[in-house]
Amino acid sequence: MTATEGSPERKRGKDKKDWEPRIVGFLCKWCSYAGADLAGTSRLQYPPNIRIVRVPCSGRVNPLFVLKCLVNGIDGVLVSGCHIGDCHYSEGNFYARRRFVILKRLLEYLGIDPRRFQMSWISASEGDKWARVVKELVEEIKQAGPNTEFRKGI
Amino acid sequence: MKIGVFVCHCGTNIAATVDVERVSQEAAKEPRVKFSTTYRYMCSDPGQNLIKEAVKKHHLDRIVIASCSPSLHEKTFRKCAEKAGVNPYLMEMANIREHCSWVHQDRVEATAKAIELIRLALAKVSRNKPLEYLYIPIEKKVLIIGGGIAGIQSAIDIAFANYPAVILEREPSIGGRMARFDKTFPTLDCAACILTPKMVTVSQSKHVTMHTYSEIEGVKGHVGDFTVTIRKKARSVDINKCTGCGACYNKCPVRVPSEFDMGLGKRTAIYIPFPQAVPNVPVIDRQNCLWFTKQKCGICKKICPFEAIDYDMQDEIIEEKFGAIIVASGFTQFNHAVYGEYGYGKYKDAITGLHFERMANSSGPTGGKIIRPSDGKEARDVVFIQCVGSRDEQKGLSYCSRLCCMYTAKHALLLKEHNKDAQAYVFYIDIRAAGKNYEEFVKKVQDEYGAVYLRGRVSRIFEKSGKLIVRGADTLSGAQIEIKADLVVLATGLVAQPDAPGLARMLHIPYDRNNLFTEAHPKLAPVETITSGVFLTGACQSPKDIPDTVATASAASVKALGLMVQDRLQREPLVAKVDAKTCSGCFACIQACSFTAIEEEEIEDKRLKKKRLIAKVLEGVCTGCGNCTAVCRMSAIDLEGFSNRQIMEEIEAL
Amino acid sequence: MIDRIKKKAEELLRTKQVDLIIGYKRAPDGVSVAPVFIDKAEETKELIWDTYCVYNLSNYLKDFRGRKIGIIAKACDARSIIVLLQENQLKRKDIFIIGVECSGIVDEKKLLSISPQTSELGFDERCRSCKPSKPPIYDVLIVQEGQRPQAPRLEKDPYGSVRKSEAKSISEKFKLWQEEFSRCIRCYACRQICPLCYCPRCVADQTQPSWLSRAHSFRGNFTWNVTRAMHLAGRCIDCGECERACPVGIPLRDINKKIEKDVKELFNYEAGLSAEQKALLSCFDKNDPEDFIR
Amino acid sequence: MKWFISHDTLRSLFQETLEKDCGEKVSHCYQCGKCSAGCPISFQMDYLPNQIMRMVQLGMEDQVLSSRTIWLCASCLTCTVRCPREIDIAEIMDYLRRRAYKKQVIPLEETEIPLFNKIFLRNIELFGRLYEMGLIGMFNLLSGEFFKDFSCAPKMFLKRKIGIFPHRAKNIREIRDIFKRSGKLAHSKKDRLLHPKLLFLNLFRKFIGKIEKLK
Amino acid sequence: MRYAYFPGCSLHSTAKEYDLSTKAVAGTLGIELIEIPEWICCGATPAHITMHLLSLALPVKNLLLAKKMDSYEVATCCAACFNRLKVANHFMENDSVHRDKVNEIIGEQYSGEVKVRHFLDILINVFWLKNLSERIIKRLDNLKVACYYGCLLTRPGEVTQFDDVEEPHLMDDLMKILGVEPVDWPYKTECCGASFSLTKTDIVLKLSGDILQMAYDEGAQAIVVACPLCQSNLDLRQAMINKKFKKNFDMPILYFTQLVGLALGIDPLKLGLNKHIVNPLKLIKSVGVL
Repeated sequence: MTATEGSPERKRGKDKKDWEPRIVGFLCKWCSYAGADLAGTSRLQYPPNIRIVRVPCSGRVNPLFVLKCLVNGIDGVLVSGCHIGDCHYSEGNFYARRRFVILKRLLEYLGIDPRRFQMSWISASEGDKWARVVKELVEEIKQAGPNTEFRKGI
Repeated sequence: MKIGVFVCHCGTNIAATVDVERVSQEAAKEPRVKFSTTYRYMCSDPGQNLIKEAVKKHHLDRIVIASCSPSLHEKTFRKCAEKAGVNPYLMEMANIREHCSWVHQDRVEATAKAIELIRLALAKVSRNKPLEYLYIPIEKKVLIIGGGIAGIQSAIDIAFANYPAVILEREPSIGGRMARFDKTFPTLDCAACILTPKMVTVSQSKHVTMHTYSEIEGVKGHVGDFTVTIRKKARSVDINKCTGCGACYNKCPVRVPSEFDMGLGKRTAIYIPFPQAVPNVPVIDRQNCLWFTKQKCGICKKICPFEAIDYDMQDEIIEEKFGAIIVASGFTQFNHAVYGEYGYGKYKDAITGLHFERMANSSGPTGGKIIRPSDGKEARDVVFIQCVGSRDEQKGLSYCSRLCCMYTAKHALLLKEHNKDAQAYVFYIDIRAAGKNYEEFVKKVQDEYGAVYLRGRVSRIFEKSGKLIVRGADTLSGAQIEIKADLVVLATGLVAQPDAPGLARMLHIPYDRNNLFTEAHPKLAPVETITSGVFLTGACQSPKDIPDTVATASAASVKALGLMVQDRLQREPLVAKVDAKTCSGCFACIQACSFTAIEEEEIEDKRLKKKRLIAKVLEGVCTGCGNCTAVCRMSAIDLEGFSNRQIMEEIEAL
Repeated sequence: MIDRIKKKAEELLRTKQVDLIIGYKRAPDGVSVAPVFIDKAEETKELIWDTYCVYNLSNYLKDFRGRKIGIIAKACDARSIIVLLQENQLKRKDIFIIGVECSGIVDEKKLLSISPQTSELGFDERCRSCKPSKPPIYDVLIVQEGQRPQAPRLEKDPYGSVRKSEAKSISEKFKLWQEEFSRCIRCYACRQICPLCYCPRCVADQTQPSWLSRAHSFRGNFTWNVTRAMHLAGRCIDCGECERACPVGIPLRDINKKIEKDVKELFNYEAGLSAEQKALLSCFDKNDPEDFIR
Repeated sequence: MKWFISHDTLRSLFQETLEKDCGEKVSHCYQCGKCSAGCPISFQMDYLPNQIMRMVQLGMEDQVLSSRTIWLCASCLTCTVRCPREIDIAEIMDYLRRRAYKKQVIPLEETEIPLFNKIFLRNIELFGRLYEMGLIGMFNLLSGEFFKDFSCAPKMFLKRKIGIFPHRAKNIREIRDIFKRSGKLAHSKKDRLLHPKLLFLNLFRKFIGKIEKLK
Repeated sequence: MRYAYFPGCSLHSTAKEYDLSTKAVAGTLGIELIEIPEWICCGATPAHITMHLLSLALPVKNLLLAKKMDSYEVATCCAACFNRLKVANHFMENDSVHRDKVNEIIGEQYSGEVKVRHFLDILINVFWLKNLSERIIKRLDNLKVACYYGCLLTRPGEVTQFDDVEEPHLMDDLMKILGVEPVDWPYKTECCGASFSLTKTDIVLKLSGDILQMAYDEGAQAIVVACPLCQSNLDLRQAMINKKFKKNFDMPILYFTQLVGLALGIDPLKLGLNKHIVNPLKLIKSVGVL
């Protein structure tokens, strides 16, 4: 599989009617991933639209990952880490916070719907917050509509 | 590449919502998948055996296990892979339980999602690299920072296991705060009687080295191999020659307030802080010594029979290697001078608990008499105010200092024992006496020693006609109270040492907003820190009484000894790695590394045919957070196990 | 002014304080300017200095690493030298900075219509939002003598145009940039000319993993331009070389300015003012904004 | 037993409403009693300030609003500056008084203070600046203590400390507008300024007092 | 040095001598105090007890009047007015919800731009003590006073930003410069019962009596105040206190401005020293100023 193979058309619903948003979450393994685990253990229900990429820390997430997701036609990207002060590596989320506020504003400046890239702090004990954030995210992305901006190479 | 996919039913936990058979069939259709199957409990022995046999039979070289969260069973399946002859890092898990079957109800949706999750894991595993465990040699020596009861207990425990321990203490003697106490609650045994034997044990142990009157200057390295720079301050007395005969301080003409006695007594310029000091070697206080201030006197040098006095002694900087570090740096008292309503600390007869301890001590500056420092008269009406600085967000600390209730009760008791006519009034908010025999102790003080307990915080203290007027309230009766007191004892809270943040930064351990060091986990790892090889004990982590301090000291020692007994340390190889060819040497990574795990390295650039600097990861120090990889513009630094290729492959598979 | 520059350059070479001088010379067309590399004292005669000296010469410094270089630097160029020092790409002792006081340079594209002497319209757009005329770092400063040329009128708000664009709707913004980026031919001139793009292997050229598609599709072009901008966050000193070099005229400075504005407003951080300051993304403040985080 | 607190009281939204309206966190109070210990007026109060905080926490709106304490608070801020939980207790007392006005629950014993406040404000609404003679006269008249402080009066006149005539503000119209609009924004009706119920209560109490004295 | 002067209602009636002495001192020192034209009452305690918005609107109205004058700083002497003006300013500066509402009431835009200072603060921190000491003609040696700040001058600290909350010392510093010996006493910020003067006279008598007693016990010959309400409670009610508690206090209650005026050599009558109920002239004579 190379870059070109992963074209956005591949797994997209043909019709806008049965379109379901595809969302990627980059979750730090100490807090947010564990929070999502807790949502599971607590049997909290949320829509199945999110796929999780497990990373050691929100500080690990390279802005290029987010960019790649968006140009590949992913409808929404979430980066989630520990709350400030809770980072397992003590400071990783501070760096992420700074990095992604710049990216978020730049993307908006270039005409990418701000709903498509979001961030959250979810701790290992916030299973309910995880379920809520996914629900809200899916709802918001549904309103934003499918990410077709990059579909055709103009 | 031959990948095997193993889908777990987890009883009905997964199978009830996810059609595991279909998942397995779909997985088998993916490229590179050579084998796919399901089993009821993949983590069970038969389940693991199934994996091993499949690996053997189908010559699998990579494994994907679709089951529960990796937080739960990643280690299990890594080991299983290893036993099956596959590199443990060529195994990836798809979390189809916590992230799928448990959070969805629609069988079709959940099954489809499970298939995708496996596809994601397949994408990642296809880019995994076989990794080898890292091994770090261990320096068999433990550094203990702080020579109070916590440090002393740690040293004794480590020496008992025949490993060398080094105590670093900035005061001239070990003993710490406990050496100043009179009696200890709730048993009332005298602090000196139980502490001195321990101090002697330490001083006589062949395994313990003491650097007293010394400060820590810097820490480099990582678990197993810390290099610590220590400043041994000039004591002006040769520790090897001195026998502790005391001739020098008996003849010294200078008198200054004694720090050990909280300024209630006097000491000489060449002094030992207290009679039981260990080492029993005096130190010259150069700020006050006539020789150093006026180049006069010199009596101590003349009189010393062993020629131990050395006015020219300089600070000495030494470097030592350690395998582990125990932080026992203790606490200090809250400074009540911020309380304007209590007189900004200017009333002589409003003292702190530690002052009271020194006064109550029969070998202390007042010979065990509880007096008013202002006029030396015996105190009859003594008001104790609890929570000074504690539980006060406006002027002090948000937390409860935990011991003040108990030591105040003890003081109320001691007061009565020292002076039958005296009366104790204790202003409290809540009595927190959760400890073995603590509640009984407080009740005893109230019932048998007649201490009057008043529930309310004091609003104001002021001086009038030589007495201190204390205005408080008893909220239980709804009354305002005014007491004309001879003496007020403020139960000041426990706070972190003022230089705690500096020490924390040196050791790369986090600290909270109160400057208390943060443990790795508040419940399950209370003496560990996130920096491996650095352990916490005593009040530097949170306010603790003596039993708790001793318990954490022994706990920290066991953790340190756990490292000492190993030949070498196995670590997960999930650390950052630099590609020399791609690195430009901008060192954005060094700046962004919270653990100083990256350093500069000079290499010979073959293409440019000259030497240049690039980044190098210290594998022993790297914690694998991956922050460096995201700040590297050229992606020259990558994280094993969560590499750029792995993550990008996952994104492409979505 | 030029005489003093020449004299200093000559002296530096003659006394062997530097091995090489990087400066400007008149291009064969007799009007525009070209960079020149001089290692003989007598050749310093060639040097010139006027408002046509648009190039940021610090781009060449990395090619001469390890040698002692004298360089002629305007305020903006000097700031890129600071960033290079900050990022350990240069050693301070290896370079001798001949700072020149500058009151704006011309925009080559406007040159054809209006002469800079007659109207400020000839000045480069970016000079209108540049405050310092003096470089923040130099070893010797050559000041302007006598009648100074009319400095370009300063914009009150250096980010006025950014603010204007920000106010547009999402779809307007997308359409605008879609058109701009679709012209990109991925020639990477912006990268080659940028003094701060010195990576031995650019992510755009890496294949394992393949960070961005090399085809000049909109997807690839978008990724490249965002990547380039993000990699300049907190580093770009607005020398404008990228936009000048772009053969298809994408307003790259506008993107750089947007980030520069955000960085200044959010973190009070400005690039290229001190070699001691930490890289923007390699440090943080406990009070960084996080109202965008759930 | 003084009170019986029911489940309904505990579930009432008194504390929430108070915290929302005046922005002070009563829930922060941990009952240390420092406010009561320092309060200069507590010797006259029926409940100590800390008890009022507790009663708010428990939702005892009726008891709090009809307490004398809230009227006796002199707004000296001693409690506020010393509260370890950073609660502005004086502001809460203000709020409670305003709420009591709105609900017209004023304890029988403490009618003078609200009466005085109303007369004071009315006085300013009329003249722009305080007209002491008017204030004292009106207050004595309406509170039923006609000759209060008469002993001071001659001295005051002699020293020319009290003027006989009020100040006449030129911008009186603006001032009245301010009063009108403040009242409108605070949703309090203007006629409440001198509520007949208040007057009646006060005079009634004075009357009872006189009778008891005669006995 | 030019200020918009907000005297407040008391200074125009019960505390005339405070107004007189302030103007006399300011005049002598060259501090220009221009009375805000058509100022209105700040609303005092009754306003904030009754209607929160009104209690902000009234001071804001005055601040707006001051803003329209040239000078941007307001000087006031009454501690209660000072407190209300400061509180209103604090709200207008930091609380957008209240700011909008109050601006709606006033019909103008204001956001806390006018600075408010107490005359004591101006004398000490703007004019500087050192400059003052050079202007002193008669030192008031042999006088021992208790400096009484009252409750509203310093509280709450973050709003008034004036001196220490628990142990203020500015007035004491000022007294020392004049040669007066301030006693170190604990009741500097104790409450005198101020707003209850008419309504709860019993409370006022008790609180003010305690203050007089404490000052007397600590050896003060007079109490120096910076608040007209404190003055009237301690001065006007002194006879009643004596009667009720069977005391015979004869404690003059002076404004700090009066003592400063005396030291500057201003005629005692111009300072309104004849206007007190408890006659201070005897004491003043005894220290040799008259």
